Formats: sequence, C-alpha cells, structure tokens
Amino acid sequence: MKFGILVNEGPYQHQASDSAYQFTKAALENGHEIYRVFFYHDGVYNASRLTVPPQDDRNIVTRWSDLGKKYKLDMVVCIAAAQRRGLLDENEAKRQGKDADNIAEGFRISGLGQLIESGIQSERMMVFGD
Amino acid sequence: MKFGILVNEGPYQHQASDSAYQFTKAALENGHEIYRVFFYHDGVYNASRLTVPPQDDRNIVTRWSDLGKKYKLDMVVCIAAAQRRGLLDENEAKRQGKDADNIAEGFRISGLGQLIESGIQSERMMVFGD
Amino acid sequence: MLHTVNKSPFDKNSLENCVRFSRKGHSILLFEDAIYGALKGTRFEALLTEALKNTSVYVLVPDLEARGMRMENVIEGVKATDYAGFVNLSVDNKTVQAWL
Amino acid sequence: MLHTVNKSPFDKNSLENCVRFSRKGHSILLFEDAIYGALKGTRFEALLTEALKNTSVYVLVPDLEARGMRMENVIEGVKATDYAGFVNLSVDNKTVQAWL
Amino acid sequence: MEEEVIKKFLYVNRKAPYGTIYALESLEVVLIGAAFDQDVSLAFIDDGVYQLKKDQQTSVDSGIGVKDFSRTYRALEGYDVEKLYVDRKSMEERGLSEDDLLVDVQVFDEAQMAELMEQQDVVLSF
Amino acid sequence: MEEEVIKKFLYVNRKAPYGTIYALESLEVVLIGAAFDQDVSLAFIDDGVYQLKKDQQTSVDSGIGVKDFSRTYRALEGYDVEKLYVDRKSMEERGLSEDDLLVDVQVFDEAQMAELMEQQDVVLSF
Repeated sequence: MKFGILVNEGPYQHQASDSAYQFTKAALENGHEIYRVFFYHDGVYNASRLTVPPQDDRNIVTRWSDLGKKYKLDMVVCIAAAQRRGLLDENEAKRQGKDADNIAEGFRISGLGQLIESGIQSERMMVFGD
Repeated sequence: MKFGILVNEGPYQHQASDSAYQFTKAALENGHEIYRVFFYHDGVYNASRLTVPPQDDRNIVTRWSDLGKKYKLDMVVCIAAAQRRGLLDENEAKRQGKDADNIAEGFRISGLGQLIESGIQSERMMVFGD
Repeated sequence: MLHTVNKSPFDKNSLENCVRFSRKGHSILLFEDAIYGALKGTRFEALLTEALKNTSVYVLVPDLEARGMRMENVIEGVKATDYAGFVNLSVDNKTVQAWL
Repeated sequence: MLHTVNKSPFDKNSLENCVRFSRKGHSILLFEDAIYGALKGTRFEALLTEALKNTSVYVLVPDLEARGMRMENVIEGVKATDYAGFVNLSVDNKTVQAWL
Repeated sequence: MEEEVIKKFLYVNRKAPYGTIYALESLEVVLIGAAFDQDVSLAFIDDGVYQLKKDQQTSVDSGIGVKDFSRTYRALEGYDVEKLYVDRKSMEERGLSEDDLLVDVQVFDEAQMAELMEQQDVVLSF
Repeated sequence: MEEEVIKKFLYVNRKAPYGTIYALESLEVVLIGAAFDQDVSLAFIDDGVYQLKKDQQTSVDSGIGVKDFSRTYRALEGYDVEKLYVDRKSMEERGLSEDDLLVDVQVFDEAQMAELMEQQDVVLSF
C-alpha cells in the first residue's frame, strides 16, 4: 500500500518526528511504499544538517537521511514554512540573499502543492504532530 | 527592577516568543532593566539569521536583534539545546566540523549556567513557553 | 504571587491547576489563548468565578482583542491590563510562576 | 476508520474528543503520551471503558514500556500493538484521522 | 503530475488562532489545495471554532504584533471552498452562536460530523 | 561571576517524559544548576509525576528509539538535589503511589505545595 507521511513538529522537542520515523521505517520493512514524506510547520527543522545531538542520543536528521537513501524516499520540506523558520537550500539562500544554507542530504524544498499531491496519490495519509 | 527572561519556544509556531518580546520591550520602555534573555528548548531557533518571513508578517529574529542593539541586551542561546537543533555560531561550526553557521546578530551561544546566573542576579524571572 | 497562564482551558489543564494552587491575595494573569478562560458564557465560567473570590484575575487586552473579544465579553471582576500592566504586575509580586 | 491519539488525556482533550466522534466498529490507537489513557486506575478509566463498548482500542507497546508501564497495567480489552501493527491498522482502515 | 482523481479532503481545525501558528498554516494548505480541484471540507472542532470569531483585531504594528489573518476565511468562497462545518457542542460550550462567526457555516451535531469524517479519503489535522 | 547570594529555586515539572523534551531538558538545567549552591526544590505536578515512574524502558536502538533518562533522577542525590515534592492529587488520580516512583519524594497536599511555591525566589516551569 502507498502511504503519504506528514510531519508537523521539529526534532527532539516533540516525539512526533520520532513516531513518524518509526512508522515510516516499519511500513517500508513490511513491503509498503512511501509516496512522500512531507515536512510542515516546525517539521522543517528535521532537515537541518547543522544539528549536533549528544553522542548517546539518536541523530534524528541523519536517521531520516539514511532511511531516505536506503529506500529512495521523496522527502519534501515546505518552502513557506521553511522560509519563516530559517531552513534553506543553496538555491533558496542565493535567491534570498542569505550567506549560508543548512539543508541536509536527501531532503528537497518545494511547495505545499506537494502535500496535496501526496494526499491524492497516496492510499493513506498519516499525520504526526503535537 | 531587574528582569531575567526565559524563552522556551521557537518563532512563529507558538506565541511564546512574541509575548516574551512584547514583555521585554514594555519593561525596557518603562525604565526597567533586563539582565539577560535566555533562549532554551526550541527557543534557540529565535536566533537564526536565515529566516525569511513573508513581507506582510513580523520578522521575529530581527525584532529581537534590533531590540538587543537598542538596549544592549545580553541575548544568550543555550549551547546544548542549540547543538541538538542546529543553531551554531562560527566557533561552534568549526569545532563541530560543520560547513555553515546560522546565528543572527546580537545573540551569543553559552551554557545553561547563564540561565541559573540570570535567576540569581535578576529580581524577577519570567518564563514564556508552550 | 503572580501566576501566568497562556493556554485555553478547553485545550489544556493549566488554568485549572493554577487555580488549584493559588491562594488568597494572589494574582492570576490570563494571556495568549488563556484569555478564553476569562469569557462569560463558557463552560469554564464557574471555575473563574470561583477563582475571583480569593484572587485578582487580569486579562491581557491585546490578546483578547486579537481573538475577536472585548472587555464586555469578560466576566465581571476580571481586570483589563496591557503589556506595561503585565510588567507592573511582575514588579508588584515577589514571585512569578508560569503555568505552561 | 482509524483514530490516532498521541496526547495524555490529563493534559489535553484529544482523547475525549476522539471518543466523542468515533462510531461503532472504529479503531482507536493510543501512542506517545496517549498511552496514559489506556491505564487502569486513572481518572480516565471510565472514558476508555465506555469507548471499548463500541470501538477497538490499541496501545503502542514501545510507548507504554518507555513510560514505565506494561500490558498488565492496561485496561482489559485494550489490545497491544507495535509499529508494524500500527502500519497494519492503517492499511485495514480506509480513513485515518489524527487527533492532534 | 496529478491524474484525474477527485478525492475527499477534510481539514480538521481544533486549535485557537494566534496562540499557535496551526490555524494560519492550515489555511495556507487549504488555499494552495484549492487549485487541485478536490472535494474539500473544513471542520472546526474544539478551540478551532475560535478561528472563525468575528472582530479579530491585531496587526504587525499593534495589539499582539501579529497579523490578523481572519479575513482569509471570508475569501475561501472565492476559491470554491464552501463546505465549512462547525461542531455544535464546541460552539455552545464556548457560549458562541452562528452570529458570532465571520463566515457562513453549517452546524453539525456529533453524528453528522462523525459521518462526514467517515466519508473522507484524506484527513489533514492541524 | 556570582555573588554570595543563595536563592530559592523551584523547578516545576508538569509534563510527561518522552512525548516532549521538557522533562529531559529541565533535568539538564537542574544538573548544571546544582553547581551554583542555591536552595533547589523540584515539584512534580500533573503529568510531571509520570517522569518519576519506575521501570521506564527504551533506548536509542530499541523501543521508541529514544534514550531512557530516568536513572538521572536517581543521580540527583549525588548533586545534593534532595527536595523532591509530588502533588498528592496528581499522583492519586493517575492511580500511582509512592511505591511506583523511582526516587524518594515528599508527597504534598495543595496547601503545602502552594506554600512551597510562595517561598520561592525563582520558579522555572518546563
């Protein structure tokens, strides 16, 4: 079955991102397909490559990146939510005149239409939030 | 009177940062002193210089930066909370082997001891969170 | 002592617990979504009326107006304040506790 | 239809409202802090016992165990599940609604 | 990219405006989603009902320093988003009536709301 | 930097562990704060009582994939943080007793807890 995943909260502060990850991983390991993981609201912070969690803690960002790589996941960060919160890729940084970008490997920035499309194309839409 | 301010949530997602700003501004305009504004938990995101809010919205980060400049505020971002969430200054970026930093003007990164010290040195401690 | 509450009583239990631990002569400030707790005609009117017997309750008007309410919608006895008034309340009370 | 709840019933009103809108034959999954709603002996035991009359209620065991609880602490009739079981519940129900 | 699929989308709004950003960013999804010609409904439950309260008053330079976005609900009609449902109990326990709301809505009891939810293909909660 | 001031610090914990990070990051403040030789108390109210539940079991590689930090409460004594107060009503309406908790605490009724709060110089809420 084809799932769409929506992540509404950032890493660490709320368990939402952890739960979304565990669900996505379990779905993939059980032979299901993930159409897209969409990061909205504070969820965009899950895509920051600048995080340095303590050594004895999980690394939420690289965990997503690794899962994305292994299963060729489409992991999309909402552009409007990302701009508000300071999550940029190289293109966006240039366009906005910012001197740095911070998006991690495996994520891409795109519009809210990608969430709607995920709702249309997926057989189930799962929402993880606060 | 001397106030300490603690901000526990990031910009936009919760009103906590807005309320903390309005309180701080009102205190300063009424002749009070702010010993320190301490950003903890997701509050560290208030210090990201990469945010690009919509033109018709408030710019929470530059609002803090401007207030800090005008009143020479000590605005401290908790290092442990910041590392977890990807908020770095130039030194931290180097130390952690990261290729970019994202802290905005007027903020500095330091330890949790600065929060305790603010509690000791301030006459009132105000907490803004979720 | 000043208690601050920023959550809607419908959504979270902060106001209820704040009232439970506030004592005679304390002040309670309702701001952000907690202004809904100050309104007439809601399920929580009785809780606040009870609180008013022992404590002074304040509502932050900018938060009230943002949410489409005015002082005329507020339970009698609740006092209006603004950010400067919030600062003054914090000055006047030795301890401030935020019910997050 | 599958309802998912992730908040403690003591802290937020999500479980209460989820139960209010769930109908005969629906499933409810309690995970994250919502596992507290599945426990015996709490103030919310009656709410969940009521829900069990019409709906199937599941609790995510990893969240239960993280919080120091075990299936023996859970109200009779609530079923244990894990992340794979959560996936299966989502497959088995045409619509999934998260009560955030 | 999209195929010719028409799905039933329900946006469930259960949070008050301003205290958090969910109401505003949910509205942004609805507006973008309107371009996709799906069958869209909005449900307002719990504090979500407060999103529709008339007379909201704030701006970047006054009040709480946050933009008043409530007029956007009035614009929904222009995007063919016309199915707005309010939970009766949520409205009543807040002492509100339809006259207090800034747009026309249908007031649903629990059975009607539950049925609406059951008919959906995609439920987005904010 | 600090002067020779001893203030009464109260940490108010009202949130469950794991669902959010507040419990863990509050504990980090307490540990750092212990070095400052202040008069520290911890209050556990509402779901904060659950932070002290025995038998928590999870790790980065199992369970919910989050580290179990509950043993840190046991280490508090070594930092001379010994005044832990639990609200009786919060404990009882959760069906918990002192035997369920992983550290020794004092159980306070409302009057005692209110008095504790009133005596404080600094109240940090998480």
